[in-house]
Amino acid sequence: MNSPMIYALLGITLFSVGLYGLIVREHLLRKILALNIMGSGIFLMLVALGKRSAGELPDPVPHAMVITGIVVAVSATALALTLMLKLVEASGSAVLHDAPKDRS
Amino acid sequence: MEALDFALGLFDILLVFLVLSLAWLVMSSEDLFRAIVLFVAFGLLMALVWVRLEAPDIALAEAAIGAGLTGALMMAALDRLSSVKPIQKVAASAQRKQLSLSSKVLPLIALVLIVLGLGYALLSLPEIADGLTPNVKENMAQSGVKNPVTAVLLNFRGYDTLLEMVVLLLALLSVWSLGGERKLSPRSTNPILGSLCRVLVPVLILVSCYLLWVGADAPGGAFQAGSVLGAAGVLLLLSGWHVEQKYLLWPLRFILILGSGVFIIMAAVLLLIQGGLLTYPVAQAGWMILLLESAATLSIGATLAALFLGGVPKSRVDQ
Amino acid sequence: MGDLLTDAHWGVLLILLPLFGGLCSFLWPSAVKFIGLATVSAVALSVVGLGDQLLATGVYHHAVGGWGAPLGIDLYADGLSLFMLMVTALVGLGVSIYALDYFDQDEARRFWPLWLLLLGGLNALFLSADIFNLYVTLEIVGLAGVGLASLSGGGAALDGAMRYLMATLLGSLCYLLGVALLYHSAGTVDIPLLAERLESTPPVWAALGLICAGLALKTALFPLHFWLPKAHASASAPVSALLSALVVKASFYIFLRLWLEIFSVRTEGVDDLLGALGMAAIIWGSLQALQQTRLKLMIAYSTVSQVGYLFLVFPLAAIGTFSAWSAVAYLVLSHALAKSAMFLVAGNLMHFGGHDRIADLDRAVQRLPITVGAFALAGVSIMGLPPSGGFIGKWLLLNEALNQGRWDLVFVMMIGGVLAAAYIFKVLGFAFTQAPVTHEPKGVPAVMEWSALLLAVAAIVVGFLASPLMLILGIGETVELMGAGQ
Amino acid sequence: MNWHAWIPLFVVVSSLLPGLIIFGLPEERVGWRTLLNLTGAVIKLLLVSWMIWGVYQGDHFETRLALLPDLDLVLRAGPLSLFFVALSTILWLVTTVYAIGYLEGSPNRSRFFGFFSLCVTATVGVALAGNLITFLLFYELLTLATYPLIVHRGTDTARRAGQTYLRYTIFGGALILLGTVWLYQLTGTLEFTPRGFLSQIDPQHYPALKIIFALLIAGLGVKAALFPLHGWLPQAMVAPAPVSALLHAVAVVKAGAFGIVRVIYDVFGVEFSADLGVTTPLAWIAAFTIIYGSLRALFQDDLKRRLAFSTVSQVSYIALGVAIAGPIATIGGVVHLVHQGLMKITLFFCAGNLAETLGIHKVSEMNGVGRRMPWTMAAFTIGALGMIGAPPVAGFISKWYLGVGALEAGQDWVLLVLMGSSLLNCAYFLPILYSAWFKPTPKSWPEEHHFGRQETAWALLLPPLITALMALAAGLLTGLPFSPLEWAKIIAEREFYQP
Repeated sequence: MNSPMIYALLGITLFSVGLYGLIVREHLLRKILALNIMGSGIFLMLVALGKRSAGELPDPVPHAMVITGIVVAVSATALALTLMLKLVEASGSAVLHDAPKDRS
Repeated sequence: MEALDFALGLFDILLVFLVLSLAWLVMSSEDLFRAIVLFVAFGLLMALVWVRLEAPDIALAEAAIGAGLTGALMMAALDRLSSVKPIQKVAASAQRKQLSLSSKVLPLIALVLIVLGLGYALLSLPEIADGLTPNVKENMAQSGVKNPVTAVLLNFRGYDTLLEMVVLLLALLSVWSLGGERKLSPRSTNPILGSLCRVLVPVLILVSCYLLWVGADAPGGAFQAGSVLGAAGVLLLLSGWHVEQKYLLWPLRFILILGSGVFIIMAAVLLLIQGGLLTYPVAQAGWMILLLESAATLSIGATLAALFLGGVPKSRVDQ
Repeated sequence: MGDLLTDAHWGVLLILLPLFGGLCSFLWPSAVKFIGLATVSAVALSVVGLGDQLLATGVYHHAVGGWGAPLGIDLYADGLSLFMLMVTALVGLGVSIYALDYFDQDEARRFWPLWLLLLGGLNALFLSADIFNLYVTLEIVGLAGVGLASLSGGGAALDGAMRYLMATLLGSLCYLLGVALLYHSAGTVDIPLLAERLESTPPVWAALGLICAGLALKTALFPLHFWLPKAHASASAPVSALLSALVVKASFYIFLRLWLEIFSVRTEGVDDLLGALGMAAIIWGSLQALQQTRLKLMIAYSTVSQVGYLFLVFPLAAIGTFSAWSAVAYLVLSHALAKSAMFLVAGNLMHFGGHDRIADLDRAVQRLPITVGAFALAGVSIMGLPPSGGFIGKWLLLNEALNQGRWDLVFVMMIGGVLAAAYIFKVLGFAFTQAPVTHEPKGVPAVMEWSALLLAVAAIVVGFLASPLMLILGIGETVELMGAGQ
Repeated sequence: MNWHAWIPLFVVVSSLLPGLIIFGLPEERVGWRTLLNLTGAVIKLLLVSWMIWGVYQGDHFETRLALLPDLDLVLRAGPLSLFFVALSTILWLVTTVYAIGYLEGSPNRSRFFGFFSLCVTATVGVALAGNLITFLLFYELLTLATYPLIVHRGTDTARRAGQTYLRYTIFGGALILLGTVWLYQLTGTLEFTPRGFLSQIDPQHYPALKIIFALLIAGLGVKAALFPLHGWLPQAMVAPAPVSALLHAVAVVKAGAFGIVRVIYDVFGVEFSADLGVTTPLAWIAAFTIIYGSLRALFQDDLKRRLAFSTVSQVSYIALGVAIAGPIATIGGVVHLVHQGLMKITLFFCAGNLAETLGIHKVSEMNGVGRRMPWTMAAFTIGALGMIGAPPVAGFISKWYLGVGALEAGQDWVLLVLMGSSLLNCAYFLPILYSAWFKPTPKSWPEEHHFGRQETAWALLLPPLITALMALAAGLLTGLPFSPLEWAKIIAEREFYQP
């Protein structure tokens, strides 16, 4: 096993750990962290596998994809955090409840 | 040479182990503050990983955004969270106790299965694959820049980048739509922050300009430059930067849409002249890309700083 | 002049126009309504232009930047894309007119930029032939959707928007991971090239699973629908209409497109799984809708069940023909029109009575006849009764199911229709009766009543336009070829 | 321009258009509404007369519009369709007049008359449908158009009656849809053809065809109120009287019965269905429904409910006549389509008059009412006698042909059913007639209104008189060229003898 593959495997493991956190942890801030970790995992896999090329340079296309991906991730995170704060202001809880409250 | 390879391999394994444990700790630690600190550390290590993967462009972006800005956003959110609702931590831990064993174990099994399945899928990929490297190489001469990543970002897949700029703007629009107005914080009384700002902000702006300029030939470019600019903006906001209300209306909005606006206009103009969306004339590609990148840098920087503020900015001086 | 019209880059215009309009409306908040309506109308005209062009020349193909796949991104429009663009323009126009009177000035300033950018994202999505580009457009659509869903503020809307954001981000990430796997399997993200190069290998299967799961989550396929009812029910009426009618369909379109072009020949078993989930969605969604006491929640659950119908096509299409695919396109169209009309109606009723409790509609049929009429007409299409677009879609689908002896699908479709009638007439029945507690109703602006009615009437009228619409759908023969190629 | 290709469409549009305009009319524009209604009805009557004359001379009227690439919407005027169209057109005109009088001064009349027109549009569409999918389309439209009429009063009882009505009809519609799609799968066509289009089909499909037949008949049986699918009909009595009249005599129940005739004649073909062995069970069910409906009617004190169960019983004569599968019985069944319509609408008009004028809703309140409202009760008597089957009212003709036809087809048991049913009819109608004419008048009526010198308003009195006279004429003038009986003979001929 070469090092790109190790990092690619790390990538999918991060994805899964994030997914696990997203499902199991209830606090919204934690869920947002989980989504970020999942994203990092995917980026890692995308780039690491691009390093399999025979030439001396890694594939630049995944790099470009990941750079834009990181910027999108931070903007989505900012939106999620703002939404969370507003939700906490309105409902007093940073946890999504399953039992629907009657908000008439 | 072999010793170096061995050392690097060892380093790789250590790094993988560290990144993984940090990610796990971010998810499992009880304290949210701790989790965020660990997440910032995770981001920094990720930057190292990118270096190891010969992706300096990403490493720059990750260091500025993944570790810096995201961390700052999270910290600020946590801060506001506790000021809004101090009891919520209790509520969260009470919730946690109700989690039965099966609701924790089942996802864990699923996690292992996903890792195994995806791992198997990855390992059955061919050992060597060129991806699009040859295509990029072949067309670099016509791209107008020398850095292949910039060529992909702004030329070969420039249309993606146009849309990504829109995503960035959309996130801000949504935040503004949600957050209402937010006054700029009063001038910081913290002398260290103030002096840090006075030194750091000009440096950051310089770095940003450098990254923007060098992006054509070497690692760097609009996204990295914009992130650094955004970081400077965040610092200014923290230290209580005073901006007059009149600059916060039209001029700010103008800067915010500058990146996507110039992109769209450029696309339309090129469509008319060249008959294709974002089809640059080879001779002019260089400066056109620089123009796009400059506009994008300003917008990204302004947007990131505005996202950090979390609402429509309003001057703290009441008119 | 004629050449100019057929040679114009309508497809590119469809993407740039709304994006530009969105930026303008952000820059000049005082003119949002004018900019918004002008942009949406221009987009509708461009769709007509594109349609004219496609009918004359077949498919539209544009290599962005002049590079062409695999290095560059290709834009591509065939009958299916045109069909979706048309649906978007129609619903968009109706909802835009409604929104003119629905929002006050402050809300309008926030609504229009988001909606125009969403429109741009949707158009870009339907025109893309590149799976990574599709990811970016999905992000536009998702974030704009979340922004819109939280527009009305208040605990319920924020709660719904939060669920929606989590679901849509998770869905995007799964999709992106699938894209990454496909890229590294085939060295391209261009759909036609992928179709040539992909083989049945473990990574491709993993990618198929991830992409399907991600898109199913975004499309709210049972049991991944959990986020939808709250998000769609608590948003403001025009937003609910857009989310239910268009945004959900966008991810379904990608599903359909990838299935048609990439995955269809490699999917024994997956199609049956999708069909089974679709059936479960129909039954579960309808039963839930029947139990709701709130109109908007009922309509949202109805979306869950209607999405189920869309997925019935996958088991049928395995040996299917043109008619299976046109059935699903028809269902998408008529559901989009009918469901947007229903949400607008719900908006009118809330405006009118200040609540959406079904049992207290309080003689709405006397006092808001146009609104209730719109609900009834939209309901006809949702139930799949003739004459309506919904009926045509259901007829085609039933035909195909019987043709292949899929009695399970036939059975579920029949049950679904009866259940839909039950929940829709529950509402209509209470619209005739007097509520125990009456109060002073508020007048509803005529524009809001009529735009809802127009959309509902459109859902009926498309029931008579099957022949021309199928002609459009057949452009490029993507759909037909896939049917014949099996 | 080829007029023949458009007239069937115009017939449908002639009530659709006024209906749609009426929806938009403000409540107080009574004059305009009346004008639109009557103009539409008269134009429709003229167009239908034109078609009848044309078809009599062998002309061909057909409108064909593409619905799906390989499936058309077809409106075609044949003898059977015209038979039903003529009935609904004439009775619509009469009922409209009646409804104008009945609803005078009550709220939401624009809505009422709008849906009233839609209802007739759907009925005419059902009658003219040239293939099964067109039939289905208008059949469902009829369900939708009648629902608002049933819940028109907006009370909770009305709403529940509406729900019950829908529960039955939507379910029935689903069955027909399933049968239609399945049939289309097997044959690739849905075009109504005299003597059916299935006789050439591969025998391996016979079991499937039996199920399809059951699906279609069950779906149609809901509206035709075949036992055990009749439950909605008595409940739907909460609707205003003109609606009940329309439901029972013209629109809903008749559409179901007409559909049964259509399916047996023009989809399966009488001979083929007899060969398939599906008509005998239908005949048994129809016979059972006849007896069952009469028995239930016997125990109703509410006048409209008694009439409703009477409808359950009477409409099954049509199904019975067709299911006996002989030419003469067929004449009896088909002609009853019109005869029952004329008689039953008279009875409902009269019941409405009693309720409006004197507040009478129950049979037990009808003592001596014949002296207070002689004209109304005269019409009622003609209708009731017709139902019993007493000559010379039209009902006698139906029963005569049914009986003779049954004997001819060797189904003697039908005679017992007819006799039993007639006896039961006597048992629930004659006491009404007796108490109305011969029992003393009570001191006061439950809720009396006065309308000048007449016993009730003109608009309420004329319609029952006209329909009663028509019922009499249909029984007396059977030999005239355009009498219902003659027309039914043409239909039967077309079905039974090769041209």
